[in-house]
Amino acid sequence: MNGKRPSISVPWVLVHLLLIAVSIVVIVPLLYLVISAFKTEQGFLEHTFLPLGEGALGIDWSQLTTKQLGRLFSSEIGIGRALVNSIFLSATTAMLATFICALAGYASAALDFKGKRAFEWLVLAALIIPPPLLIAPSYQWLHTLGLLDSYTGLILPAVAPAFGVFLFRQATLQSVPKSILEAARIDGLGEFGIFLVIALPMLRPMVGAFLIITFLAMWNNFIGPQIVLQSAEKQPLSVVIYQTQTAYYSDYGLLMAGTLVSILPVAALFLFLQRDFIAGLSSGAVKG
Amino acid sequence: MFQTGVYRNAGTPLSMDGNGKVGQDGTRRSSKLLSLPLRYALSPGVAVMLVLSIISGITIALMETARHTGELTMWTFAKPHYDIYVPAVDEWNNEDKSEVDMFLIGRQVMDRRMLGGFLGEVPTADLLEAERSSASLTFAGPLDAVGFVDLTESLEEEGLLVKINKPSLSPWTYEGRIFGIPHDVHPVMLAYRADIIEEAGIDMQAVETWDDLYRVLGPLQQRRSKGHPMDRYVMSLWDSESDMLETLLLQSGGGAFLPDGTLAIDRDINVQTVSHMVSWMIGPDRVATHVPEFSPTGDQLKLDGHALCYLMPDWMCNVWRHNVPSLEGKVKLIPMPAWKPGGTRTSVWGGSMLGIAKTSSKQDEAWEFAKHLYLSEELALDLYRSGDIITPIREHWDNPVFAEPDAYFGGQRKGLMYIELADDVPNRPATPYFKQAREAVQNAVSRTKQEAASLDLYTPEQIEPIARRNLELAHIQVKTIVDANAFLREDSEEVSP
Amino acid sequence: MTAVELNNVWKIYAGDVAAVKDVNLSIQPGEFVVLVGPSGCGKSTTLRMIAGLESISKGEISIGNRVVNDVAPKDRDIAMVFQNYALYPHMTVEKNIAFSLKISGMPKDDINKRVQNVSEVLGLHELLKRKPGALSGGQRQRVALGRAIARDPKVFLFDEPLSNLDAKLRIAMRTEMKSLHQRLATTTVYVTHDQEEAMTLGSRLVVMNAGQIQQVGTPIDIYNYPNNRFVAGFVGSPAMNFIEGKLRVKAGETHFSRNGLDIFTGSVSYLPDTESDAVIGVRPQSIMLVQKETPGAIAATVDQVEPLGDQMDIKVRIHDDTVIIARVPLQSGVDTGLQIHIAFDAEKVHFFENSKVGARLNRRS
Amino acid sequence: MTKDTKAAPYLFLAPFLILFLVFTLVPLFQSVPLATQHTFGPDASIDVGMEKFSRAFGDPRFWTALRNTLVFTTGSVLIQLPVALALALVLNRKHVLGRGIFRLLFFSPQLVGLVFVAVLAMVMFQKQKGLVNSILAGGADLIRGLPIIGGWLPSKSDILGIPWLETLAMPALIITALWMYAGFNMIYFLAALQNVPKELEEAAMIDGAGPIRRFFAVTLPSIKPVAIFVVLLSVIGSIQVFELAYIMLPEGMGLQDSGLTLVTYLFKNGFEIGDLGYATAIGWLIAALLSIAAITQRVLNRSEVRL
Repeated sequence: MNGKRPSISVPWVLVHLLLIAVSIVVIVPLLYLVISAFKTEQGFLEHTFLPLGEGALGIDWSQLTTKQLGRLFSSEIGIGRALVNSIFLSATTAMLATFICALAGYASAALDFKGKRAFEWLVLAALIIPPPLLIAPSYQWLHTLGLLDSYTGLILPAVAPAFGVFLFRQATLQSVPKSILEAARIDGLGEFGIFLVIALPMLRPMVGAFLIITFLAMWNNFIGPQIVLQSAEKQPLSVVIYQTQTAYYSDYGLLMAGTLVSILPVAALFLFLQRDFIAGLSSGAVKG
Repeated sequence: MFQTGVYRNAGTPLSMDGNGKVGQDGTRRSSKLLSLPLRYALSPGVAVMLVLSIISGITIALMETARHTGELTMWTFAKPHYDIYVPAVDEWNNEDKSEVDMFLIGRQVMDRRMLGGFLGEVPTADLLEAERSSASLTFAGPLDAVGFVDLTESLEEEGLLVKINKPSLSPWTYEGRIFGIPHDVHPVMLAYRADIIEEAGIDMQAVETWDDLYRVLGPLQQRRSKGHPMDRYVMSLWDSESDMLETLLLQSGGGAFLPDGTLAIDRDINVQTVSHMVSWMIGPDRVATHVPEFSPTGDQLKLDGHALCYLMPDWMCNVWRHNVPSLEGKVKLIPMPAWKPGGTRTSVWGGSMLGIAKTSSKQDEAWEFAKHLYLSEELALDLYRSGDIITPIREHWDNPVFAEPDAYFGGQRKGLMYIELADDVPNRPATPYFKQAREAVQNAVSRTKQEAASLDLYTPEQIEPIARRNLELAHIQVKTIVDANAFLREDSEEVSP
Repeated sequence: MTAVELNNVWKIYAGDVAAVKDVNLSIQPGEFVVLVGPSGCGKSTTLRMIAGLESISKGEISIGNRVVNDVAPKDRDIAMVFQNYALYPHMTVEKNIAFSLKISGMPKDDINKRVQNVSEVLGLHELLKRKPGALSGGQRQRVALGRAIARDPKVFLFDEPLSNLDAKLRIAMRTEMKSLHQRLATTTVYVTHDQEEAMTLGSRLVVMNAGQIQQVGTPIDIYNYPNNRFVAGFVGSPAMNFIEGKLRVKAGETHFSRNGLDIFTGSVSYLPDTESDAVIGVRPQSIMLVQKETPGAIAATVDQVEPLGDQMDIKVRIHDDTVIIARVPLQSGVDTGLQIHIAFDAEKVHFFENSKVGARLNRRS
Repeated sequence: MTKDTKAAPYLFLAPFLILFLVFTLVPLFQSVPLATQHTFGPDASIDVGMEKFSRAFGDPRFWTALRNTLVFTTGSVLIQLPVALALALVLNRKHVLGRGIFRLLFFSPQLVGLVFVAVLAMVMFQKQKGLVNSILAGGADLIRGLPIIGGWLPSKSDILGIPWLETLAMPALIITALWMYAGFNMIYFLAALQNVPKELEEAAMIDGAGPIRRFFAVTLPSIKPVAIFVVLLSVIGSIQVFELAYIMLPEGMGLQDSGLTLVTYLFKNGFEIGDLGYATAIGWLIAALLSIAAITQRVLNRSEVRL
């Protein structure tokens, strides 16, 4: 607060009531998810929301259980391995994609070379290729390359998104003055050193945003692992949760517990990188 | 004249010629990248990703090496099956034969992965327990593209063909070749809430046809209060439950395909059956309601007695036993009411097979295990005891276990009752279009129901023209797909990609 | 030995646009040379070619008698200060200064000593642990300077280093840079568009226009004897007045008239006999207020008066509405609308050809 | 300029270019011949010419999928974006308490991720015991006693039995997408609103324009480029809706194909039946649809948006 007291008026109250109402609509499903994750199959049926009964705050806490969470990690469902798979796929993809796109985006904005215009056109043209068109031919092509059922087949196609190059190109134009690069050149850095030590730190908001964007994209990638991966133990959370849904259809408590486990790491990561993310997203949108 | 006054006291060795300055000769260049202050490149985000990637990568590598891999892998799609097989698999593994790893995989996922494996030549399991709709998918290409090993000869050589209940083989027999060992017979009976019905003094043994059923039980339909719809109906049947629709169509002698596999959605018997079914589901005097299967909601409705009668294939007994245990003793079975007096009193719902993947490198071991799992008497009994499923191997049917009274079903000798119906189970041809046809029929029923309801047409006779039109549309729709399959055209010629 | 030498240097961009045309320049060790000219004249490009940031299309550049055409910037033994300072925003002041030393693999202790020395010289001690974002413009400028000094280069290159500062600070920094140069005596090439800055700083000026060198010389030299009309107009403030007219020189007697009116009559040294179209150039400072009777007096009407402390600039109109600016003492009592008379200081008039180049006519001694 | 400086840009572009060539351009070029084949998996194929396209045009399910997709797109854009803009406008006001918290909160559904939102929605939209119907029924009970409206309300068991996932798939999908994306799009609008020059608003205020006038005369034109960008993103994203429908609805499409979308249909044909040719043909038709959307926005916005 900057010391200025907000003037409390009728519209002011209405606006806050509206915001609180929207917040409730947003929160209730999330709460529902969390509560359901601690319910048994039977408990889920008996209580729509929290199990009311005797106990603190009028809630029968004894009806809630961590049994479902335990089951998830047992060998029966093996969500532990899926969690590790998801982390590996997402973190690796995010890092590689950010590095590759930053490198190319930076080069196309800050360096002079023959074919620069052609490259810019290529990137713009690539932006309009619709992903659904590539699903079937990519599958066939990965089969030809022998990359089906491998992490490589899932990661490599995901680490060179044209829009990433575009974003980093814009960010470089916007926040990396040429003279700093020249100063670094005179200071004795090689071109790659300049990129790593000078340009990347200056692109930090976009790096943070793009890491999150690509991390989330892989974490929530469903169609990719569905068609590329085959072995049960290689599957990431998205597929394993879906698989749980189709195999344990009636156990909603279990399903919600799995969903909870799947979204917590992402939420933690996001909160950690939140500032960068919003900054990067905003700059991308406004300059887009 | 070239002064470096500032540094007079710095003690820095500075040469004057400009070429030999510290670090500017090529010799140091190779180590230059490493001497860079790389921490500037490591923003928190990058550092976190790096750490996550490395740790998870190492964990995966460790898990991979530590992972116990059996010699044979098997996929199944149904939780109950999985639970039944666990002890059997453990026992088999303990006996130091080939080791088996079993995985439970959801049906949709399994469909995708099975097909992906067969077509993309990536590994699937050695053994796949496939449901009908899944197995049918593999028949859509040329015969030699079917991903399952052709078991016809093996079954014949070992004299198994004669031992297996005939109708159980039909869904896995494509172009005369058998691609899987049947798991079951899956006859269907009618389960009813004995507690409610008997209390009302009604004798279900008197029910022979569907019309009888509704006439006898109709008075038990209930309304909680005026102006509200009823909360008790005679029958659990709904257009969203495609399996129920198919079960009833097959019972009436209809179905989407003729025995030779020809598509015949629009035949008369289907039109009549659909008209009747729809008439049960709509109107002020409707007798059917929706109690979804495999759903907690549905289970609650079963407890509430929302519907009095349910189609009950043998395996479903087990689902009830586990999901609605409190109904023990309150449910009883009779053969399904017939469509006409003297008509068939059973049908078939579901069915799976155990197939061996062509990509398997251990087909012989797989065959041994498959026989053990599916054909041994021991397993057959386990299948019944813990899964309520009747084995398709006729010679085991004499076992006294099938004659044991079942407390859940009011002490009825349920096993014998199902076995008695096994011969009457309808044949179902194997076809690649099973899924599409089932969806099309369901949509036709659903549309018929909607249109009839909106026109206030409630009797089978009134509904018939609507049903016919919708079934004809469904027929054309699936026919288009059949015709689009270039592999099955006479003049088709394969090209390599 | 020369510190920097440019031989027939060209910069030609794609599409045959020549930004720098055939530049020849030789800079002696310890010199403070200022490249000055309007924006787009090629001065920055020239500097950047010396730095190695632009490739050289034609010609040769040597630094310390070594041809550096194909030498990477870092190996040219130069340091450069940029207009926007180009400090690394993610490094502290200390790290910024030490960066190039670190890259070159200098031992840590030596680096620290140098940073200490530099910060002592420039008074940066308080700022060492801060990041550039937390500094004022002047402080950043100082850090940029420090970074360049720390490298102890053979040549300093400055690319308009003061133009982002406010006027007061700019003048203060000028003095500081001058004294710094006197202490370090390092060869310096300095680019600016501000002629005043150029005059105060440079031991030698290189005036450029349209990619070409117009004149090289000491500030005094250039001020007093501009080579051509461009240099004359560019150097000095307020700008020199130019009046086109007819010039007749005969037997040491110079006569310049415009539209029938005598503008200047007198004797101008080193002006060859001629009779041609020409341009007379007079600095406002060389115009005197005179009495009507004074020989060579021109009648003029005062249009505008701009007081500047003890002096004032006046804008006057002569008979054919030609406008002339003059700088006169404040006490002269001139005011708008008054009729006055002016005359040009014969020693300080310049004559140029009335041509595109406008070469100087009155040769210097 | 030395040799390694000249090579550097190409070395920097190389990783991207190589991966882009191998994993985007090659499949893109392969999609042309593939659309003219009937296949059973990646290995077995037969040339059928343009048959797959003619089949799509005569395929009622394709048209159903197209219609559903367009309904979803329209519903998403027309409902979601105004909500997002409204939230942004409210949160952009200086005197609102806890702006940061509200912003994070409204954004939070995005973190759950599509797949997991779909699973959650599947559970919430269940008949009888699902949270949505329970709340609706509870709400109906509360106002049942009111005159006039109370009498028109459907019965409790009817409300509990609303078949969201079976035949009301489209409303269910649109509601779920609203919940998930409104906060996300709000961030774009907020960023745009923060860039609206304060002086413009103040000038309009001095000119005596009321809040509504100010919004249409000053705010909306100022954020128009971003608004058009967001609309385009939403349209493109909605046309490609897949995971939400596929995971949420029974059999991935609900009853009577009520929730069958174009990409679901593509996926089912390609990977549940094995006809990659038909899948690719549908892919091309989706591409055509997307380019129509892109061209429309270009025409609408000739001068403002530079990519």
